[in-house]
Amino acid sequence: MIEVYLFLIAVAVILSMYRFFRGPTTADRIVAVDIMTTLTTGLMVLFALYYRRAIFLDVALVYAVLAFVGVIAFARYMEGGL
Amino acid sequence: MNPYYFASIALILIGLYAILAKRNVLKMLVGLSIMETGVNLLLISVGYVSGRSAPILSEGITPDRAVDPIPQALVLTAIVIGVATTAMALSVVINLYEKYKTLNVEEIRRLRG
Amino acid sequence: MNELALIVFAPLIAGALAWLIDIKGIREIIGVLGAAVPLGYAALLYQKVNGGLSFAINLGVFKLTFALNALNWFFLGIGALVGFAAILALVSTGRDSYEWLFALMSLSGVLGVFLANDLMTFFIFWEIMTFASFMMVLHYNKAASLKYFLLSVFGAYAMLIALGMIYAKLGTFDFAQIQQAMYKEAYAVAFKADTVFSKGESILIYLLFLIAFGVKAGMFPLHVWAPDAYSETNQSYAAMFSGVLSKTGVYGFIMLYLLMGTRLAIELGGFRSTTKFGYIIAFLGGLTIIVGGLLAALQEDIRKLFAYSSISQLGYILVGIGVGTALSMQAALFHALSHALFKGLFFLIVATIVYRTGKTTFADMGGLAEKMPFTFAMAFVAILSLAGIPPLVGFASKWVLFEAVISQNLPVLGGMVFFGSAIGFVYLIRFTYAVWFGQRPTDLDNVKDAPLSMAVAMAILALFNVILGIAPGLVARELNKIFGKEVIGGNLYVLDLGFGKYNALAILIYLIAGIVIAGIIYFMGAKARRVPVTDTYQSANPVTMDYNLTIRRNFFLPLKETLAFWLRISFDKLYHDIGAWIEDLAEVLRNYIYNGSVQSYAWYLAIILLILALWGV
Amino acid sequence: MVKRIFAIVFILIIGFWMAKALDQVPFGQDRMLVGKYYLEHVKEETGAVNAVTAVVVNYRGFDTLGEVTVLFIASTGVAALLWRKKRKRTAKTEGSVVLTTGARLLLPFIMLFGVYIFIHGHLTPGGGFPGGATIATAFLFLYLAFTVYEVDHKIFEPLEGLAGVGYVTVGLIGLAIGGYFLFDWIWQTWGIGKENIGRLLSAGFIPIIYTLIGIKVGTELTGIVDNMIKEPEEGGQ
Amino acid sequence: MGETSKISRYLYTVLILFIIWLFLTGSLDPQEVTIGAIFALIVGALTDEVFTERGLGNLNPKRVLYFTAYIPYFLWAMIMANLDVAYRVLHPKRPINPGIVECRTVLTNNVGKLALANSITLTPGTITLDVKGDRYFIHWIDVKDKSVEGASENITKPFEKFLKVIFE
Amino acid sequence: MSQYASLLIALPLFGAFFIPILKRISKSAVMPFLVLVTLIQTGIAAWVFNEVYITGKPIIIMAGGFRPPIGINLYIGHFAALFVLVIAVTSLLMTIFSFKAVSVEPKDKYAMLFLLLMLGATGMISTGDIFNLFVFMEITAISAYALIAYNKTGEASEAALKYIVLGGIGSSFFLVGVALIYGSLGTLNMAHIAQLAHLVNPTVAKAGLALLIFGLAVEAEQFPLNAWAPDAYQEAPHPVTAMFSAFVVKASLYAMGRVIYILSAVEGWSSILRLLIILGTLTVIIGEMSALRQNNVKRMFAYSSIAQVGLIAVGLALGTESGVSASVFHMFNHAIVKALMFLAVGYVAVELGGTEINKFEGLGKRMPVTAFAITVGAISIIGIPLFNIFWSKMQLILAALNAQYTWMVALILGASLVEATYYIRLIHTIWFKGEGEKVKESSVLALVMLLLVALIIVIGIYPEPFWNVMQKAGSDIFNVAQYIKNVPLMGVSP
Amino acid sequence: MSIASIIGQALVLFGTFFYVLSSLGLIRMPDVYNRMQTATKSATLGSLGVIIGVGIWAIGEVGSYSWIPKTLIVAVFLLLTNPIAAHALIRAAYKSGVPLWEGSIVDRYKEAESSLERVEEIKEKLEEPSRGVEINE
Ligand code: NA
Ligand code: NA
Repeated sequence: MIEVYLFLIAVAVILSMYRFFRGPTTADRIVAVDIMTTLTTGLMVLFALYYRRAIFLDVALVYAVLAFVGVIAFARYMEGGL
Repeated sequence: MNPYYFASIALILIGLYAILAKRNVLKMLVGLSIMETGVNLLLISVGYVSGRSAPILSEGITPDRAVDPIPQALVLTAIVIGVATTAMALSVVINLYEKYKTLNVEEIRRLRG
Repeated sequence: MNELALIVFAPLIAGALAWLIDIKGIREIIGVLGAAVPLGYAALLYQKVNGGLSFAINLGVFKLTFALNALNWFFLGIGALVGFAAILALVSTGRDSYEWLFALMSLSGVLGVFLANDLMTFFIFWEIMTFASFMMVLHYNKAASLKYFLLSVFGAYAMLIALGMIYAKLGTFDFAQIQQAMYKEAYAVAFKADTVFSKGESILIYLLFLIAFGVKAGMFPLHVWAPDAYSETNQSYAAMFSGVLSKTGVYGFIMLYLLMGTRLAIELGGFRSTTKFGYIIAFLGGLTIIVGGLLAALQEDIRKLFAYSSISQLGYILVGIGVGTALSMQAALFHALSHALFKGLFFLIVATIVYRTGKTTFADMGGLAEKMPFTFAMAFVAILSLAGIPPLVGFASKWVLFEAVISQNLPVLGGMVFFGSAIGFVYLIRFTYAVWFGQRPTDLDNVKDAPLSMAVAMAILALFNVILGIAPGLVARELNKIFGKEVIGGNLYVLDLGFGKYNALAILIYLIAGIVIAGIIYFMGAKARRVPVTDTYQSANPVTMDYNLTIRRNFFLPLKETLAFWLRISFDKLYHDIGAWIEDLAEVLRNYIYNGSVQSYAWYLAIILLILALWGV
Repeated sequence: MVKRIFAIVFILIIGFWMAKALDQVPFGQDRMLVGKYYLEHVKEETGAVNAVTAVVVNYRGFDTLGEVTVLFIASTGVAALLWRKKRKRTAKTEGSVVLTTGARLLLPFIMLFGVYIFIHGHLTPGGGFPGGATIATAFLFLYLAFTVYEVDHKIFEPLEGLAGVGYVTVGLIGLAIGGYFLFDWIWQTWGIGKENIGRLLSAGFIPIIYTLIGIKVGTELTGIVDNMIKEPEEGGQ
Repeated sequence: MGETSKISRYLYTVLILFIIWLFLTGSLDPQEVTIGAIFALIVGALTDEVFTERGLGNLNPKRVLYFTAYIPYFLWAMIMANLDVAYRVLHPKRPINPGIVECRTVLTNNVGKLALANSITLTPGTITLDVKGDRYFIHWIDVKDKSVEGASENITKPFEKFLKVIFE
Repeated sequence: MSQYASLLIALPLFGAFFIPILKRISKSAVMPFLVLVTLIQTGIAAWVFNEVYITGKPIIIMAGGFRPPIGINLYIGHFAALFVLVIAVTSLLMTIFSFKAVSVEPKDKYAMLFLLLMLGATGMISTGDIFNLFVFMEITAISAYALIAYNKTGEASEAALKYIVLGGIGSSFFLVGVALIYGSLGTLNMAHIAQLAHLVNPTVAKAGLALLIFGLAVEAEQFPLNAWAPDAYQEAPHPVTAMFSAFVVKASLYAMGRVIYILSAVEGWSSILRLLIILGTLTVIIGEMSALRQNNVKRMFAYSSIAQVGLIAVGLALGTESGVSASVFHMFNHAIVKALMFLAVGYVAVELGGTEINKFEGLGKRMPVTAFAITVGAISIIGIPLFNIFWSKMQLILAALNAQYTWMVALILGASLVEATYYIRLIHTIWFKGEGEKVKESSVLALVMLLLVALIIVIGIYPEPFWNVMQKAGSDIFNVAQYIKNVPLMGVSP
Repeated sequence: MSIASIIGQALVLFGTFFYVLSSLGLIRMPDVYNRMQTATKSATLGSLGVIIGVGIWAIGEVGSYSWIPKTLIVAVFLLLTNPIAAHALIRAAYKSGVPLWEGSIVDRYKEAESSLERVEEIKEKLEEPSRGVEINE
């Protein structure tokens, strides 16, 4: 059953990728990235369950932290705040 | 061709293409990073053993159910080295831009001959 | 200490001492002593020539080995004698301790080359000699020294390759062992057995040695450094430079014959009555005679004249070596001796003239016979000897050489040698008249004759010119000793080649008359110089120097014009052009390759990857 | 255009070549040799559960020391290259109160995450480098939110050095006690934590080294960010 | 709030960090707890000044109570918001009526403002675009009232009653 | 006791990490500290050298006490022992030079990078693990990037950028090579790889070896992968340039040699050698030609250095023990000479403000000791007997002939002829052109230069003991069977 | 199948739905502001569902309660950071000049910004009369 959820989330990631490539503005792309990272975090957590390894949750956590700060960096760069 | 190998070779080649074809120095450096990523993926792929899990021997994972830990250790190192290279490259480019006021690789050629 | 070591190192040590002490007077004494030691020992060792005298210094990687035999004693004698004379003359003309150091160092180098018993020692002393002589030229003229240096390096490297090839195959530098191995090789070639050196390799070694020795001997077309280097240095030193240093090249060719002559002869086959490889040397020697002779005739500077003359004379020796018969070899050795004697003498004469007048061009000279009678007398001997007029040593050697070439039925070479003699007369006449006779420029009125040291030096060489001219049998005896058989027969005064005879004593008697005639010429010349140059009138106008077409100035203008086309083909210029062209090419290439764009450089990497890929796929 | 076509042709050929070679290294096969040894002996020899960590810190300690060095070089190099007499941040707009407050609230949490990651390196997929990077992220967040924020170089640089010196010293203690540089004297000589495998206080000096690396990486990455984000003031060349 | 003692702030920070540590490790192993306490003390010392202004004052029972009550309220709002999103996204006509409006808040505390902004962002049809003093600029997907008062009534008011207690 | 040789790695690291702390205490103590560290390093290196050459056995440092191939080992054999010493001594001399030559701030960072450059090269020549080699290579390269750009001029940044891009490509493909070899054998230890080399799939081996050599050749400045080098040499601070030429490139060359010979059992090996010979030959030719009409003397020396590097590579690729030994000898001699020459040319730049050829007019009168040093160095490089390089060129020639590469002799001598042309031209400019005021030369630097000159001449006159050492060092690289035997591999087998 | 598994799985299903919804919103909405409106909210809620769902599911599936605290941490982290990120992004989008969708009916922010600028201008003029001229240019 988990495979189905994994698949669906993967589909969602791919759909967001459409916005990433399509744009049209930089802001659109970064929003797409932001959403993709959120989805990916969920995907990773789900993978942890799939492999039955709690240690992968740490990976998801670090990923969430780095992705969040990364998005903030993009945002601040875009508004000229750096 | 295995998709992981394919992806890593593709990344390496895309990176190489960027270095060969892009005029902007920053894009060339991005190419370099992409290349490094490809290499890292390749290393990891080489160490993968089908049907096995991360080489962390907890939660019921025994040695015969774990993948090769060496490439993962290597990649850790390689990533850090890549980061370091990128950091150096960027600060070099900052200085370069300050002096030359350009990032066009064709204009960064005062040293020649 | 071993005599050989003393011979080789005495000049070097003396030079170093002279340089260190650097007190005028003392350094000259030390220097002359240093040059006297080899001469003295060379004389002493005459008895021990075949006594197997040898000496070795262990330098770690290589051993320096020396040994004495009849052949190198002969060259040792030439070197020590002319070297001593040149050093003696240096007492007057030497400018500073620098010159003492390097002149003596080069003498050490020469003697080391002659006495070396293995290729490595040979090479090392060859380089010491080259370096020292380079420093001597550098002291006077940088451009000349640069040209000399580059060609020397070229030659040295050629030798080095040959050395390396031999060592790599045979594992030894020892002459005797190499000779033995090469004999075996020759047999192997003859019997179509496996050889250590392939045909190509032996030819390569031959060509490399040809270049190496050819440069030093001033062989056409590698001669371009010589005229400048011989003329642009201390003229006393030039006596040794031209008289002795060039002989190391000759010695080298002889060594080449000894080491691998048989091998090359069998491998390459013959040409007419000689060997192919020998004929190449001889032919190049012949060209050297002609080119050197012609250019000598066209010079306006006495130093240059003798420099070219020297080149021309070396050509004779090469012809002799190249023809390759025992007789022609002996002739070559003989002429090597005579050339050292008379050309050494000539350069000392030039040194004296330059030293006393401070001038070097014909245009500035004339009528010196009266002011410098002793020097003129010496010049007289030298001129006769070079021109090949009996009974001086120059005649004896040239005569043997003529006979040797002609007897081998080699018409082209014969023609070249003959032409060389003719052109020799031409430039000698010029020297004789332009310097010694004719009108003397007024500023030379107070010129003094040679200083003592130079006079002694000249006298020594002149004496040998005369003695060995009258008694050529002395030399013939030594040469026969080298070859271990009687090639040139006769007695002390008579040379008997079997198909021709030369009696020096008889000729001497005929020539008493000749000397009388010379005396008359001298007095005539002395008379003629009473009128100052500017007192000549033409159409009632004083003749300016520009129009004064005398023997002293552009005397051979018609000849020059005839040869205009050929003179334009200057090898000197050719090398220069090639050099410039290479440099231009290099610059273009460099700017093209290192074009500054990092992207291009990345492409280079990609290209290499592509090559690897194509090679791997 | 020609350049691009050439580039594509080139990389295709090169790619084909690499693919052909990789074809002989079939994916997913167990080809472990040394790796197998590690998996089988990692617990008894190093006390670590995470074999990668054991490889990184123990078996291939030289690599890791080198890796630390590389990052140190980068941080030093960036500081050297961007060094000017006077440098200042030139950011124009500060983040809104949402961002600034968010940064203040999250700072301790993210730091604690970092600590958690490096201290558990021998148990979970983590270690000094990701831990340090997470800590640096906390500081990066401050840089992103506040226009005036900058780290105290007086503390950061010596701390960075101190952590490095500490690492080398730990290695040298191994040399003194166990006879080998980077010898895990805590595990192999003292045998501390042998009964604890799989719990926090085990795996010999791995937690110590990872703590040092975490501090070092955190300070270094922060330093790199700090250097990159500042620009020279007028006349401050 | 400057009068809040340093110790209070420190202890509060350490406490929160320690709790988070427990959650992170998900274990009550004494080793984990000990090390967690140590690092909570260290990290707390480094960060307490930026982390909190009020220190232990935050643990006032009333505030905790309101905070606890706020959670289900907020979650509910969030689910509603998402259903609203689902309606707008999945509706073939894409029914939207967007614009940027301005609201005022009575909150003065920064953390309160953050909580308000986040709440707004996660609830129906609104995202906080910027906060300037007490003025919130909000992108509203379906603008119902352009006036400041009207918008405030719609957007900020519902949360303020909780947040005011929790953070003021 | 021999494990204390690991101080060769630990000390520079400790020193570099300690500098930020030291800087807080006293900023002016940083440069003297640098001298101190390199001095101690020299002492350790001397001890190691002595130990290895007296016992005749390599020192195997086992990090963490794990036996290879389980742990990474450092292999300080005859080659490494020798070059560790060369590196330490050169670094020591260059620290002294740095006092004079480095004026740009921040000097504490310079000192750190300096130590780490030294460390990187030391690691490269002593490691016994192919991935660890990559790590040390990157340590060397990245500190080199920083040092090249250290002067913060546009040109310096440009030079560094070029090196970064090319070095980055090189190291990426090197890693691909590592991945291939590892994927095929499952081990990274060099001795273990050598032991198992015959088991590698030929296709993989060919590509892997090619990629490894490709990556290393970028660092080892083989044409046309060396395009970064002239710029980098020109723009780096002078002591750093000297270090590049003296040992950084040598470390890469060594690595290339080591990798080649440990994989000598794989298929396609000889064609890689042939390729390397071609590259090396081109390196020599292009290097010499580029130096020929070069107006910037430092750049001229750089090209000259590249050409020598080409010769060394050719020697390594001959595939014979004598070739490798000759190469090592040439590395050693060239290290001494180029350290001297870059020191001298750098000193000229410091005193006279540039390295364009016109600055050298009248140098013989202005800075006689420096001029003398340059002259001796030039004469040595040309290959005049009684100077050190003569002997190594000689050995290279002999080796080439032994290996049936007769034409290579012409290459070496032709190169020497070109060298003679441009160096004599330089000497001419120095001694016979122009005039100028006399500059007071630093007595310490004069001493350093004369020391190196003396070394050049001592080797030139008495090469035997040095040649003996070089033969041992060369054999260390060439003799793989012995290498495998020397490394105490534990029984991990497929 | 245990109760925990059922609840967990239901939550995951719930989350997955909103995940897909957020990606659809990202595609369908007309401008970046509206995309953010829809995508952020559902992605956050989706995360809560999926991640906490996994925590609960694991009780049944793996038999371990230790998943719960960790998943909670991840979920809370996302709950806290996603709106901050969205806020930073929308502000950045606006400030970098991404226009509102043409169907937008009001822009208070623009009005406020321009009036704010005017205020600042006047303030500076008053403080530094000499520099006021420059500003006018
Ligand atoms: Na996110
Ligand atoms: Na988010």
